[in-house]
Formats: sequence, C-alpha cells, structure tokens
Amino acid sequence: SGPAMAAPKKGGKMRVGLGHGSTTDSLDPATFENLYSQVLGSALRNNLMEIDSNGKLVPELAESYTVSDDARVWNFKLRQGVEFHNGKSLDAGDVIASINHHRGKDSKSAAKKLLEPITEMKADGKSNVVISLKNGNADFPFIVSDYHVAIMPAKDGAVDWKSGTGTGAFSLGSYEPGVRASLKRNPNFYKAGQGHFDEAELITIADVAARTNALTTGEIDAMDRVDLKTAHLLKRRKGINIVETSGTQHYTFTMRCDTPPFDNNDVRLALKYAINREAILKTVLKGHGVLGNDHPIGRSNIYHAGSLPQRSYDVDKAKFHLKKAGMSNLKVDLSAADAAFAGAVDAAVLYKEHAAPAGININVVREPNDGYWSAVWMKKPWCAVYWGGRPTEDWMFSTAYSADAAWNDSFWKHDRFNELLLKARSELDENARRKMYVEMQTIVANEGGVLVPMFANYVMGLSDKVKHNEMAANWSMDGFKCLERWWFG
Amino acid sequence: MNAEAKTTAKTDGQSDVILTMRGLRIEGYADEVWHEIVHGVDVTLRRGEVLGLIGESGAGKSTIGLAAMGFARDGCRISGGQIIFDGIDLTKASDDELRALRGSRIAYVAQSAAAAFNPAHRLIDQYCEAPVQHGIMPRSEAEADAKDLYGRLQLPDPDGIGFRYPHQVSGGQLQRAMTAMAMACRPDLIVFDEPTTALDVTTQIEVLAAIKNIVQQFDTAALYITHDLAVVSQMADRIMVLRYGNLVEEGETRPIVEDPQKDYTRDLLAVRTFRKPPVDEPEGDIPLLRVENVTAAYGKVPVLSGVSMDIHEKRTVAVVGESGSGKSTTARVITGLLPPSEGRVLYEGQALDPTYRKRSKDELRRLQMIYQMPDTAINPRQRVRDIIGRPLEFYLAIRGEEKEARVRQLLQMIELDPDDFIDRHPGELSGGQKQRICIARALAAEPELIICDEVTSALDQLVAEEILKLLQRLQDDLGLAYMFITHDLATVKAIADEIVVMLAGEVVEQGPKQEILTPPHHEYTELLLSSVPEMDPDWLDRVLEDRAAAI
Amino acid sequence: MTMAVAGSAFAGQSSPWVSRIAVAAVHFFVIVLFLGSVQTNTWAAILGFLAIHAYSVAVLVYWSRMARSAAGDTVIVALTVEYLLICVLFWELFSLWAWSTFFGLVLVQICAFAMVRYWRELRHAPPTAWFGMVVILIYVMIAATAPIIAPFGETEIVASEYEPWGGKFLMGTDNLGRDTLTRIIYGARNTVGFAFVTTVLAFVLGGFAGLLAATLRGWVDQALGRLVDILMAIPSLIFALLILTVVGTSIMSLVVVIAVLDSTRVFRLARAVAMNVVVLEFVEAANLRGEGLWWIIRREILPNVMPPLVAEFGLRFCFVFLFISALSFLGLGIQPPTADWGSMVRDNATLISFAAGDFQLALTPLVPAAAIALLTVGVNFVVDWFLHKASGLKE
Amino acid sequence: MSDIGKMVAQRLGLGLLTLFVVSLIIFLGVELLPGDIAQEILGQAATEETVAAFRRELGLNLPPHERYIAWLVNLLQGDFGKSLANKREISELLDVRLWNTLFLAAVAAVISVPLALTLGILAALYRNSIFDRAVNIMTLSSISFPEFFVAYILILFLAVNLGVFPSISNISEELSFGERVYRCILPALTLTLVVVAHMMRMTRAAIINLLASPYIEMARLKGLKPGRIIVKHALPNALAPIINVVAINLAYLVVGVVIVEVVFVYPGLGQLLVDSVSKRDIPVVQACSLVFAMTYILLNLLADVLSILSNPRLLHPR
Ligand SMILES: Nc1ncnc2c1ncn2[C@@H]1O[C@H](COP(=O)(O)OP(=O)(O)OP(=O)(O)O)[C@@H](O)[C@H]1O
Ligand SMILES: Nc1ncnc2c1ncn2[C@@H]1O[C@H](COP(=O)(O)OP(=O)(O)OP(=O)(O)O)[C@@H](O)[C@H]1O
Ligand SMILES: [Mg+2]
Ligand SMILES: [Mg+2]
Repeated sequence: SGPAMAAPKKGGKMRVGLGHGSTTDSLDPATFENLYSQVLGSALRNNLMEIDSNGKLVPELAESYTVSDDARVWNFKLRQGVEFHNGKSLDAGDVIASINHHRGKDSKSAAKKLLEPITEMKADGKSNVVISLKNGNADFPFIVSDYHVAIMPAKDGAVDWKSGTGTGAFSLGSYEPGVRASLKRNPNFYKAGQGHFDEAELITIADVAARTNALTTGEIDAMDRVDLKTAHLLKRRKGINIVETSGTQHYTFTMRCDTPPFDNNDVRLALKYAINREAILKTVLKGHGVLGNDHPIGRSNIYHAGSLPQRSYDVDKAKFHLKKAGMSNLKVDLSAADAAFAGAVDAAVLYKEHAAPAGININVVREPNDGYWSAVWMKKPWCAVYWGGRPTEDWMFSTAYSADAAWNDSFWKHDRFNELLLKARSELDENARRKMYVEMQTIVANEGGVLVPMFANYVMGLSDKVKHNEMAANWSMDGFKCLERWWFG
Repeated sequence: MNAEAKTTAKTDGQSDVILTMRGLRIEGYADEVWHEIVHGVDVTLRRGEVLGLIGESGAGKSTIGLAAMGFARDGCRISGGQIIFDGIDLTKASDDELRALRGSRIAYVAQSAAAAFNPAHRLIDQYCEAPVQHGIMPRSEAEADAKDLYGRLQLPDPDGIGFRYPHQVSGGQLQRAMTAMAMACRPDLIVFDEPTTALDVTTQIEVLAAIKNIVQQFDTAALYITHDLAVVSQMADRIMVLRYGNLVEEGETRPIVEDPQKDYTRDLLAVRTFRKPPVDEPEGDIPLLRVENVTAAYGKVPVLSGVSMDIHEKRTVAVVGESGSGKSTTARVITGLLPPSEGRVLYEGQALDPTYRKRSKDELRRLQMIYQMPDTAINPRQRVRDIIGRPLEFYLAIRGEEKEARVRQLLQMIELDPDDFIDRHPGELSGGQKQRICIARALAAEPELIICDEVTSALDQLVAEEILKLLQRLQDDLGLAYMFITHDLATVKAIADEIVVMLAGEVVEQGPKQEILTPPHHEYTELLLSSVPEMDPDWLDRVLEDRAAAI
Repeated sequence: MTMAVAGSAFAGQSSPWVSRIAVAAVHFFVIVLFLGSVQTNTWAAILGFLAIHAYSVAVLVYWSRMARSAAGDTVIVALTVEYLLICVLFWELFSLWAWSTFFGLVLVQICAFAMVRYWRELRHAPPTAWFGMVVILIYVMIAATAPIIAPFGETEIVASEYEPWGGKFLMGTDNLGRDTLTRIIYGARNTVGFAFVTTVLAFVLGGFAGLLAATLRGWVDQALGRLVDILMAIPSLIFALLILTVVGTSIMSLVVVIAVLDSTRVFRLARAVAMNVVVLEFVEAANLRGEGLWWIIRREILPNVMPPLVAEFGLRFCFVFLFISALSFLGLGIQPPTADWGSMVRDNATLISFAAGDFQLALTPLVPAAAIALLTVGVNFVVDWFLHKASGLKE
Repeated sequence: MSDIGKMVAQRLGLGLLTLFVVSLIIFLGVELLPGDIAQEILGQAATEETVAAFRRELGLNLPPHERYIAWLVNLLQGDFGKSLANKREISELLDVRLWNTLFLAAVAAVISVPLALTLGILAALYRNSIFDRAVNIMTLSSISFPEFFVAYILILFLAVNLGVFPSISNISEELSFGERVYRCILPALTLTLVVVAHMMRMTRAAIINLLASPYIEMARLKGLKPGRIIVKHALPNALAPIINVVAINLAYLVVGVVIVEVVFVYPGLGQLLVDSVSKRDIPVVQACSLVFAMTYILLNLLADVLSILSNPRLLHPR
C-alpha cells in the first residue's frame, strides 16, 4: 500500500504485536538489542539527530550543529523548550550524561565502541554541547542518531533509565518485560505533526502464527516480521495490508579466514559461486528481499556500489576456483540455526543442494538457538549470521570488516581495505569518498570472508485503519518510530 | 423347622417348586472354541428345600449354581435347556428382568467372601445396596435389618461390625456377613458356592451352624455347593452328585451318604480312608532337621515362642493348628526366610545359617518347600518345561537333552503325560495339576526334606488324596522326609508319622501319631479333632448340642 | 556385549553351546554384510537384500521351531536389544538410512516371529487390533523400502516450493520445493525408527531400574527413587534444553536424552507394578532356590509386568514424536535436512491458519500430523487388545 | 492417620532435599551452557570489554561455588534475590506469573479432569463399542498432534472463523475473573486436548482391569445396573492409578505449558523460565525451577495421600 495522502488524524489506541521482547529486557538503552526495546525506546525517548523517512539525517533534539574543518569538534545546539515527561527541561547536562552512560570503564553499553573516539564533552551554556573526537569523523552525527544514544533526564551526572522517562511522543504507563507495555501520548511533544495516537500498547507475540492470527482477528493493529510463507495469503485477507521496506538488513554465511579451508580465497570464491542466490531469495525470503553481492552495503546506503557486477550461481566457476585451490571436492560444515535468521536452516539446506554439483559437500549442522551468539558465532569456522546493517558505510565496515573490529566475524585482514577505511572516514569530499567506498566494496566482495546472499526486507502487517507516510527503510517499523509517525485513518 | 415339616412341604406338589432347570447346557469358550461344560442337567428345587451340589473341582457346580440366577460367567454361555424360576424362564428373560430378580429374589454367597466383598466399601453399605437399589426398603430400615441379621448370625458387636471394612473382619465373620447380605431381600433362593472351603475346621463349624440356622429361620430354598460330602450332608435335604458336567447320582441325603449307588459317589465317601502304613521308630540320634527353641517375630509382633521339633529321615511330621497359629512362620524360619530372634535350626546336627542368602547352594537344594497356593507358587509366564527344568539346571547342572529327559521322567513320576504337559503354561493346568508341578519342581532338586505348607488345602478331596498318595509313594521310593503343615486333621491322620500341634505360636502337644490321636487329648487338640465334619447328617446338630451343653 | 545377550537368548534352548555361538555368529555376520553392501552400491544392496531375505526365512524357520519354548519371549527381548545396539553402533559409521532400512527389517522379523508365536491368538484378534497391526505393518514396510518406493531423493529439490497436489508430485512440494510424498515416506523411517529406538531404550533403562528397585528394595530403591524424583522435578523441556545445548543435538544425544527423560516415567510404572509381583510366592521360591538377581528380574518378574508396560509403551511411543517437535520449537531436534514428521508439522504449521484461503496448502502440515495420529491409533489399538487379553476379561 | 502425618513429614523432608539437588543441577546446567548472561544480553553487541564490565556489575567474576552459596544463604532467609537481567525482585516477578500459570492450569484442570474421567468411565462401560472406539480414536489423535498445532487449529476455528474466543490470551491484573476465564478458554482447551487422552485411557484401563474381580461379579449377581457397578464398585478400587495419572497431568499443566504460553501469549512461568535460561539469568531460572519442582513434589505427595485416603486398607489398618 502506498503512502496515505490524507492529513493525519489524532486519537485511538494503537496495539502493536512484535515478535521480539523477552522477560529479561530492561529499559536501559545500553543493553537494547531487540526490536521491542528499540520501538519502545524510540517512542519514549529521542536522540540528538534522527534519520527521517527518506533516509536523510536531520536534527531531532538538536536544533542544528556545526563542525570544525577536520571533522573533529562537533557543536550541537539543543532545541529550546523541550520537556521530559516528568516536566524537567532538557539541557546540555542531560545530553552529556546520556552519552557518558555508554562510556567509561564500567560501561557495558553496546555503543561503547562507537563513542570511544570522544575525547572531551562539555556544555557550552545550557543549550550547547561541544564534543571533541580523537580523529576526524564525518559521520559522527549518524552515530548520535543511534538508538542506544537516546537522551534521558540526568541528575548529578547520572541518567535515570529505570523510569523510562524521556522526551518522546509517548510516556510509559506500565511495562511488563516480555509481555507488554502501555503508553500514553505525551501532550507536550515538541515535534509538530507527530505522535497521533492517544494510547499505545506494545505486545510481545513471539510466535508468528499467533501474531498473524491476532492481526486477523483485530486484536492488534500492526505486526512485524510477517511469515513470508503465508504473506501472500495474508495479503488477500480483508482489512490487512502488507508493507515492506528494503534497507540494510542482510544475511550472511560468514567464513573464518583464519581457519582452513577458508583461509584460501579460492575456496571462498568457489563457495560464493556455488550458491544460487535467486533460488534462496525466492524460497527462503519468498522474494521479499534483494540479492546480495557479498558485501554488506545495501542499496539504501549512499555509496552503494551499483556498478559492481552481480555475482551469480556458476558451477563451473566454482569448480574452477576449487581446482585452483588444489581441490577436486570439498567437505565443510555449515552451522545454522533459526536464531541466526529466520530460514537460516532452510537456506543452508538449499545451499547444500546447490553446491553439490560443484563437488562441494556442505554438511548442515543445525545448532541450538540457545546460545547461538556465544557458542557458534565467531567460534565455528562457518556459520549463518544476521546483520541489521548500519546507516553508513564507515560504520558498517568498522564494525565488522576492519582488522581491529570487535565483531570482525570473518577474522579477515586486508591492508588496503583498512587503509582506505581510515582515509575515507575523515574525508569530507563526496566524490573522493564514493570512490574509496566503491573500491572497498569490491575488495570485500572478491576477497572477503563473508558470503552475502541476500538483503532481507522488513515485512510488516498492518490493519488498513493504520495510515502512514513514506516508510523509513533504515530499520523495521518505520525506523522504530511507528508509534510516533503513524495514525489511524 | 423339623423333619415332619419338611416332609409335608415336599409332598405338597408341583406348585411349590421354585426352580426348575431342564436339560441345562452350558458352554465355555477356551482355546478359541466353545466346549460344553454342563451337559444337560436337570434340577428341581422346592421352596424351603436345601439341595446340595457336590462333585470334584471343575465338575461344573459353580456354573450350575450361577445358571440358577440366569447368569453365565464371562466366556460362558447357556446354550440349551430351560431355567424356570417361579414361572419365569431365565434363559429368555431380558437383562432388566434378570437384574430385578438377582439380589432380590435369588441371592448368591460366594466361595471367598474376602474376594467377593468390595474392599472399598463398609460391610453395611454393601448389605444395604441390594434392598435399596431394588426398592425393597429404605436405607434406614435396611440398616436396622442388617444389625438384626448380624445378631442372628452371632457376629460379635452386631451394631458396630457393619461399619467395618471387609479387611477389618476375619474370614469366618466375613462369610457370615456375606450370608447376611444374601438374606437382605429375603430371597426365595440362595446359592451358596462353597461358603466354607476356605476356612479352617474350627471356623467352618461356626459358619455352617449359622447358615443352617438362618436358612431354617427364613424357610429359604438353597443350592448348597461344596466338594465335601461330610459338609453337605449336614446342610442338605437332597444331594446331587456331579462329575464332568453330568449328573452322577441324586437322592435324599441320608440314603446317599449311607448307601451310595454309584462308584464315584463311593469314592468320594472313601476319600478319608487313606492311611499310611505305620513305620518303625527312627534309627540314629541325629535328626535330619532339628528346630531348637525358636522364637521369632514379624517386626515387633511376636509370632513364635520357644518352638522345638525334630524331623527324622524318611518320616513325615505333621504340623497342625488353626489359622494364624504360626505354622507357616515355622516353615519360614526353617527355610531361612525369617531369621529367628532366638534359637536355631540344625541340619544333620550342623547349624544352618539363619538367613537363606548365606546358605550354600547345596543346603538350599536339600531343603525344598511346596506352597499352599499353586497359583502363586509357580510363575504363570513359564512353561512346565522351564519350571521343572530350572532346578535341574541350577543345582545339578543338567542341560540339553539330559535335562529334557529328566523333566519327562519327573512328569511321569507325578503322573502327568510328558508329551501333553511339557509345553503348557500354568494357566492351562488345573489346581491339582499345578500342585503336582510344584512337587515335581521340589523333587527335581533331589532334596532330602520337603516342607509342604498346606499343599492340599486348596484342592478338592479326590485330588488331594491323589497328591497324598503321590507324596507317600515318593517317600517310599526316594526316602524323603516331610514336614507337613496342615489344618486338616483328616490329612494328618492319613499321612503323618508324628504330629505337632500348635496354638498361638507355641507347640501345645507333639509326639507320634498314635499317641496324639488316642485320648486323652490336650483340650485344644480335642477341639480340633471334634470339629472335623463326619459323614453323618446329624453330626453338626450333635456337636453343637454337645458344645452348648459343655458351656 | 551383543554376543552375550544373543548367547543368553539361546541358552534357554537345548542345543549345545557351539551351535548357539554359531547361530549368533552367522546372525551377526549377515548383518554386517548387509550394512556394508548397502553402503557400497546398488547391486550389492540388492544382493544384500536377497541375502537378508533368505536369512530371514531361515531365522523364521528356526524360530517357529522354538516358538513353543519359553525361551521365545526372551529371544524377542534379546534380539530387540541386540539390534538396537547394532543400530547405535553403526549409526555413525553408516548413513542414517542404512540403519533405518535395517531397523525396518528388524521389525519385520520381530513381527514375523511374534506372528508365528502368537498365531493362534492372532487369528482371533478383533478388527481394531487387525487394523492396528495392518497400519503398523504398512508403516514398517514403507520405512524399510523407502528408497525404493519414494519417487525422489530424501533431500532432493525437485521443483519450486508449494507445488499443487497431483501430477508429478502427488502431495505437492514443501517449503523448499522437495516432494512432500517423498519426505513423508522417508519421514516414516526416520521418525518411527527414532521413536522406536528411543522408546525401547527408555523402557530398557527405566524398566530395568524399576525392576531392580522393586526387587532389591532398601537403599537401592531409595536411591533410584530419589534420583528419578529429581529428574522428574525438573521440567523436561528445560532439562533437554540444558543437556542438548551442552552436548549438541546429534541423533545420538537426542535419543539418549529423551530416553533418559522418558525412562523416569517408565521407572515409576515398572517399580509400582513389580512391587506387586515380587511379593508373590514364585519369586520367593526362586529366592529360596538361590537364584541370582538377574535371573529373578529377567525370568520371574519381567514376564509378569509386561502388560502395563506395553500399555505405557503405546503412549510413550507417540510422546516421543511430540517431544521432538516440541524441541524443534526451541531450535533443537533432528538435524536437517533429515525428513521427520514432527519437524514437517512444525515447519509448515503456520499454513494451517490459512486453511480457508488455500486448503491444499493447509494440508502440508496436516499430512504428517495425520501420519503420526494414524500410527498412534494403530499402535494403541494393538496395545488395547493385548491389555484386554491380559485383563482376563473374556467378553 | 498419624501414619499419614508421618509420611507427609518424611516426604516433605525428602522434598526439600530434592529441591536442593534440583537447584544444584540447574545451577550447574546453566553454568555449563555456553555463554553467560553478560554475553547473552549484549548479544551480537558483546565485546570483551563490555562483557567484562557487565560481569563485574553482576558479580559474575566470583567463582561459581561462592555465587551458589550466596544464593542459597539468601534463599534460606526467604530471599529469592533479584533478576540479573533487569534487577527486579524475583519474588515479584514470580508472584504474578505463578498465579497466571496456576490459573490457566486450574481452568484446564476443571475442564479436562472431569471430562477425562467421564469419558474413561463411559468407555469402560461401553467397552469395545463404537463409542469406545470413537473416543479412543479422537483422544489418541489429539495427542498425536503437537500442542502448537492443536492450538493453531483451535484458533483457526474458534477465533478466526467463528470469532467466539480471542486468539491471544494476554491477561492482565485489571481483568475481572470472568474476563480472565474467557481469555483462558482457548489455551485451556488446547491443554485439555493434550492431557485428556492419557487420563482417559488410564481410567478406562484401570476400571477394565478390575472387571474380572470376584466383587464385580458379586455386584452383578446383586442385580445392580452396569453403570452403578462401574461407578460404585470398580471406580473406587481403581482410584490409585487414576489419581497418579491425574497428578502427573496436573503437574504437566503447571510445568509443561511453555509452548502453549508462547502460542497464546500467556504470561506464565514457563515463558519466564525459557527466556531466563536463554539469557542465563541464573537466579530467575533457579527460582522458576524450584517452583516447578515444588509443584511436582506437592502434587505427587497429594496423589499419594489421596491414594491412601481412597484405600480403606491403608486408611484403616487393622
Ligand atoms: N469363563 C470360563 N471359560 C471357559 N471355561 C470355563 C470358564 N469358567 C469355568 N470354566 C470351565 O468350566 C468347568 C466347570 O467350572 P466350575 O467353576 O463350574 O467348576 P466347579 O465345579 O465349581 O469347580 P471348583 O470346585 O473348582 O469351583 C471347568 O472345567 C472350567 O475349566
Ligand atoms: N509378613 C507378616 N508380617 C506380620 N505378621 C505376619 C506376617 N505373616 C504372618 N503374620 C502373622 O503371624 C501369625 C502367624 O502366621 P502364620 O502364617 O505362621 O500362620 P499359619 O499357622 O500358617 O496360618 P494359616 O493356616 O492361615 O496359614 C499370624 O497372626 C499372622 O497374622
Ligand atoms: Mg466353583
Ligand atoms: Mg500358613
């Protein structure tokens, strides 16, 4: 369904069923890791910057910012008159405390690494925050738009995350982790033309069939992660719309380049040629996605290398590279679990069938869902992985591809690549940057250890009461901001 | 009621007939085919008359008794003939009609009251069930009536006993309670199916008296089923002798008992005539087995105190006493199942270890035991070949062809046809046959002493006699010694060399048979001896009178 | 170990030891030969198939001779255990399907033996029992001959996903484009085989422990009883999750874990029933004879506690299917791409919600579920008949 | 009677021991699982540094035995401790969910136990009839379908097509009793279908097993109606095995319903336990396991006491 043209109306109670959420969740943004927390957090709190529906970076709690020429010193000017749900006015102290929440020795925040380059932060009056970085980073405003770096009220330099208080479109009524949260509209919300529902409820419905049924019977108004197998049937139901956005989310089969046989690039290439991406996209994602080209940069990224030829299924090339690697056949274990991504096991099984004609015998090992990320990912030589993607190339590459990245899950080291990464980061010239990022994508595709068969769409199911504008593609549920941006028609 | 009254009732003519069965045929389903069990039997019963049905086990007595209620057990069917009860043909009656009759107009007293009472309900509840369900009287009336009947049947505490559960009441008392229950609706006919077979002689006499009394009081017709001619002659006006589902002989009680016409009836009468030939005094001083001053208890409950006895080679020692007197316990002490708290057991002068676990295989072999209930004493899932073969293999290491030959030989010894029986399961054997298998199993071990714990009590008399003869013959041939536990003095008279009388865990009298059986007796021995029914229809009245007089 | 069991099975027979060992050896040899041949090539497999048939006939003749002896029951038990052990042994050495073909053969042989032995009773089985036996037999045949009768390979992707019924794909294709009928057929051997092995193992473990506890009483009983209490007090799904996550979900560990969990239930039942048997006089008689523990458990008690155990077997057997599919809810369970009914239901379960929209699609999960249900009903009908015979009722 | 008291006391004592061992096993089990709470909560975002910081915060740097003993000492003082994941008091966490779980179990039990007993009795009464076969086929089929599948089918018919019940049972405290029951009906029905077969078959088998007893024959000879014979004469004697099976199934209704909870979005203990295991939140896992183990122990004890009460031989020893 296309974007609704009518002017947004106020009112109603929005009930969203999400496939995520666990009883162990908390309101601490430092530990947010699932869609439930992300959607809830985005309804309650805001960031300095945000990515809007068109994928553009725009100020949110900041009104504007200025940057030094070397992209090292960033000065954010805060919006005036913004109040937290508890009536406290937003000031520079809150921002500094909120960012500091992720820094320091004792921080367990997932954003710690991101914010590490900050050397100094100081308030310039009540409404200016000056942030200095170790090295220049042209993408820094993207980083403060990250959902972890939400702004919370501070007292004595410490933020209060337990209450869920923020500046967001909704304030928290009750919250039962892993079950539901009920929200009320923030009457003092500062964004004009946003935040339409009177009330909202976020319900965890882990089972996809239950979610679908709840949507069909009208017990919820929107759901995430539609069952792709039945999406076409669900679409036919009266009163239900299927909406999808294609962003940076991609699935990979990651090989450890420090472990034989994957230390040989020809083996890696053979494996990259032995997979029938179209078939997997069609069968596993039922077409709800885009082919991957063995690098993590999606079409919605600015510097996506569209010129790079699409790699396709080619048994001969696979055989050729295998032979080049000095092998006539190959037997490898591929670890997968549905925890890696929905359909990972199926994808692996399909891959096994595709690779067989090339003399590659893939033994699919289904790992337990439980503990997948600690016991399999970055441990087993070859496994299925899911990446939410990052809004910028630099962010993505430095998260998982640079030699010193904490999550360099392919254990891949490429000097030229690392050099380019550093250079591109502080480069402010668009064209020069583009050239460098395209080269990096080419290197990763041809020499990297990550097989990226596909980018997966975010597929959501909406009751036709629910209206929305163009949907943001960066994350699921309208960039987590469904509650703020949607309304009932 | 007296003799004249009965005679008038009998001459009263056909109208007085309460039950007629004509050409009754009943089939049982076994081995996937229908076998005829009862082959056209005619029975006529008048109001107030007691008809005795007698015959060996499996003769079809119970089957006929149940047929009188229009009932056939699971796996049986009435295949021919008529059963007319008070003008109603039970073979044609509907289920509802039959149900209305049963319990209210025809009642049943089962062989084992302990099994036939529902363990989950109080006696009085079970009593009241039939009258209340048949709508004969309300519960309160039935209860009052029950107490009255309990009193008449001389149950202790008639007002309270009904509120006990079946397991809280002794066997004899249960049997009387069952009689009371049958009486509840004042039926026209009661079927007594071996009501005293499971009881010991002293209890039996009380139950017999109670039944006789109540039947006379209410002038109820009765079918009295038993395999003991002496018992039936006390109870019945007329007797029918059955065998293999056929009528052998029928007539008034006294003529049948005094002058039987048929050989089979004569055999039944002659059962108690078997006598063991007297043997010499034991030679040698060391008895084969000596029980020395044994005191034993189950947990804290003392059962035996200071029991001593000797068993000599090739001799039979009978241990008698009423139920619960400690006979089996003595056997358990000897076999080592129950270590005594004091005293010891010597075998050929050597002390045996108190527990069987520590006894050597050879010691175990020389001392074998045969149980009272052949049903539970042999494993229903093993075949005869394996049951008998096991001791051979286990003790004597005989295997293969040799074992097979030995098993066959043993089967011949106990007079069972090897070809026919070697592959059977116990379920395919009669009680007597099972007991023989138990004997063969004991024999297979080539023992020196066999403890027989009431081996004949569960069997009918003809079979029992066969077993006794068999044991005797084996003793003569193989030189075995027996410890023969029983409560049946007739058996004792037949087989014993020496007798040990036990009461309440103590030996009250012991010595050679002649000595014990010749008066003067110990008073308890006297009671035991006088309770053995005699083949005289007046015996019961006489004994009861004597006893009443004695008090 | 296997030999010992087999040997003891024949010990009840009156032939001398040498021949017993010879029989056991031939037995073992043929099995090895067969498993080997299946592995190498088709021709060898066909030869092996013929060999195993000839061998089966020979075994049958031998058995029918023995059918009258009490050793027969023991032979059934011993053979089952023996085959089981071999299956487990060859598990990793050969591929899954080799063992399951073999398993089917085992069942056929045991069925055949049971039929010879119980033919008299069988003739008079009620229609429901016949229905059950026919169902079981069909399943066993399907399982045994899966590679021959299945139209495609077990994991072969033959078309696009969810092809309609009929034509080349009788039951359509599944979510990955594999032939559903083929998967159902292979599912029979994997699922039924798995459930059978697991249940038997559970009964061997739990049954033996239960009988041991009942026979020995005292502290053994206490110790085993408390151990089982502890195992049962932990929610089984969590227990399985803990163990399987630590040791991994190989078929082997699945079998062992589910069997251990199930065996606690069997233990309680076996113990309770055996308690009533150990007090009977024939057990006392065997004790007095000086028999060892093993004999008493195996020959005196076991045969008498079979009916309730068999009844439990009927239900436990199908609980295994359910447990596997419950495990796959947690991402554990049988490894793909092995076809198994539980996972087939699980993988396509959501389709049922759209039965109104596309009925044929909704059948995708229903077919394997129905396959399980039919087997459950069949097995339990046979069990009911057996129970009815054992209850002593003759109506 | 005092015998029962003694048995109960002894069993409770053993129960405590069992609980202790269970907690130990669970603790060890979760310890052995790959990863710990720090890694699991941070998930894909875990780095060495953050994990180390998290561990320090939670006290996970202490050796396992010290943590276990500390937990045990707290427990003995009646304190379940706090959830590691979100710092909430575990007792609070358990409180609501335990009641929810018990509520669902109760609704399911109220439907399933009488249904199973009635069907079992009727099946025994009309044994080998069409009715008996039909009931058997139905119940056996229903247990052959995995729980979640049964749930989907029920939802399809009763929620989606007919719309009589809600498809998700997200109950909350504000709801009235009636509303709660209404929302619980579908999960309760699902559970009913799952447990009825076992109880019904056991009832049937236990009754049939007694029908050859002499006292049943006696009851027939008293002219009683077949229904009365089954209910008054066979059933009371078959109670012990039936009670035991009912207890096992009740325990299942409390302990084993994770999947039903997930499908119906029912906030019960099972879901909490599974979530906590996957996040390695050991104190919560232990607390849940103890509650479950306790349920099992108490239900078993109750079954044994009831078996004794139902058997006059044991209740009124001579
Ligand atoms: N349900 C049955 N099915 C088949 N045959 C049966 C059945 N009940 C009894 N019979 C057979 O019928 C015959 C007569 O049995 P019945 O019980 O009437 O004998 P009985 O004279 O009462 O013997 P007992 O003194 O042992 O009680 C026996 O041979 C027995 O094996
Ligand atoms: N296992 C037992 N535990 C406790 N008391 C027992 C046990 N067995 C028997 N008794 C009691 O010991 C006493 C003697 O029993 P025993 O079995 O020796 O009697 P018996 O003379 O053989 O009687 P019967 O003729 O009935 O077999 C009885 O009062 C009986 O109740
Ligand atoms: Mg009889
Ligand atoms: Mg005795």
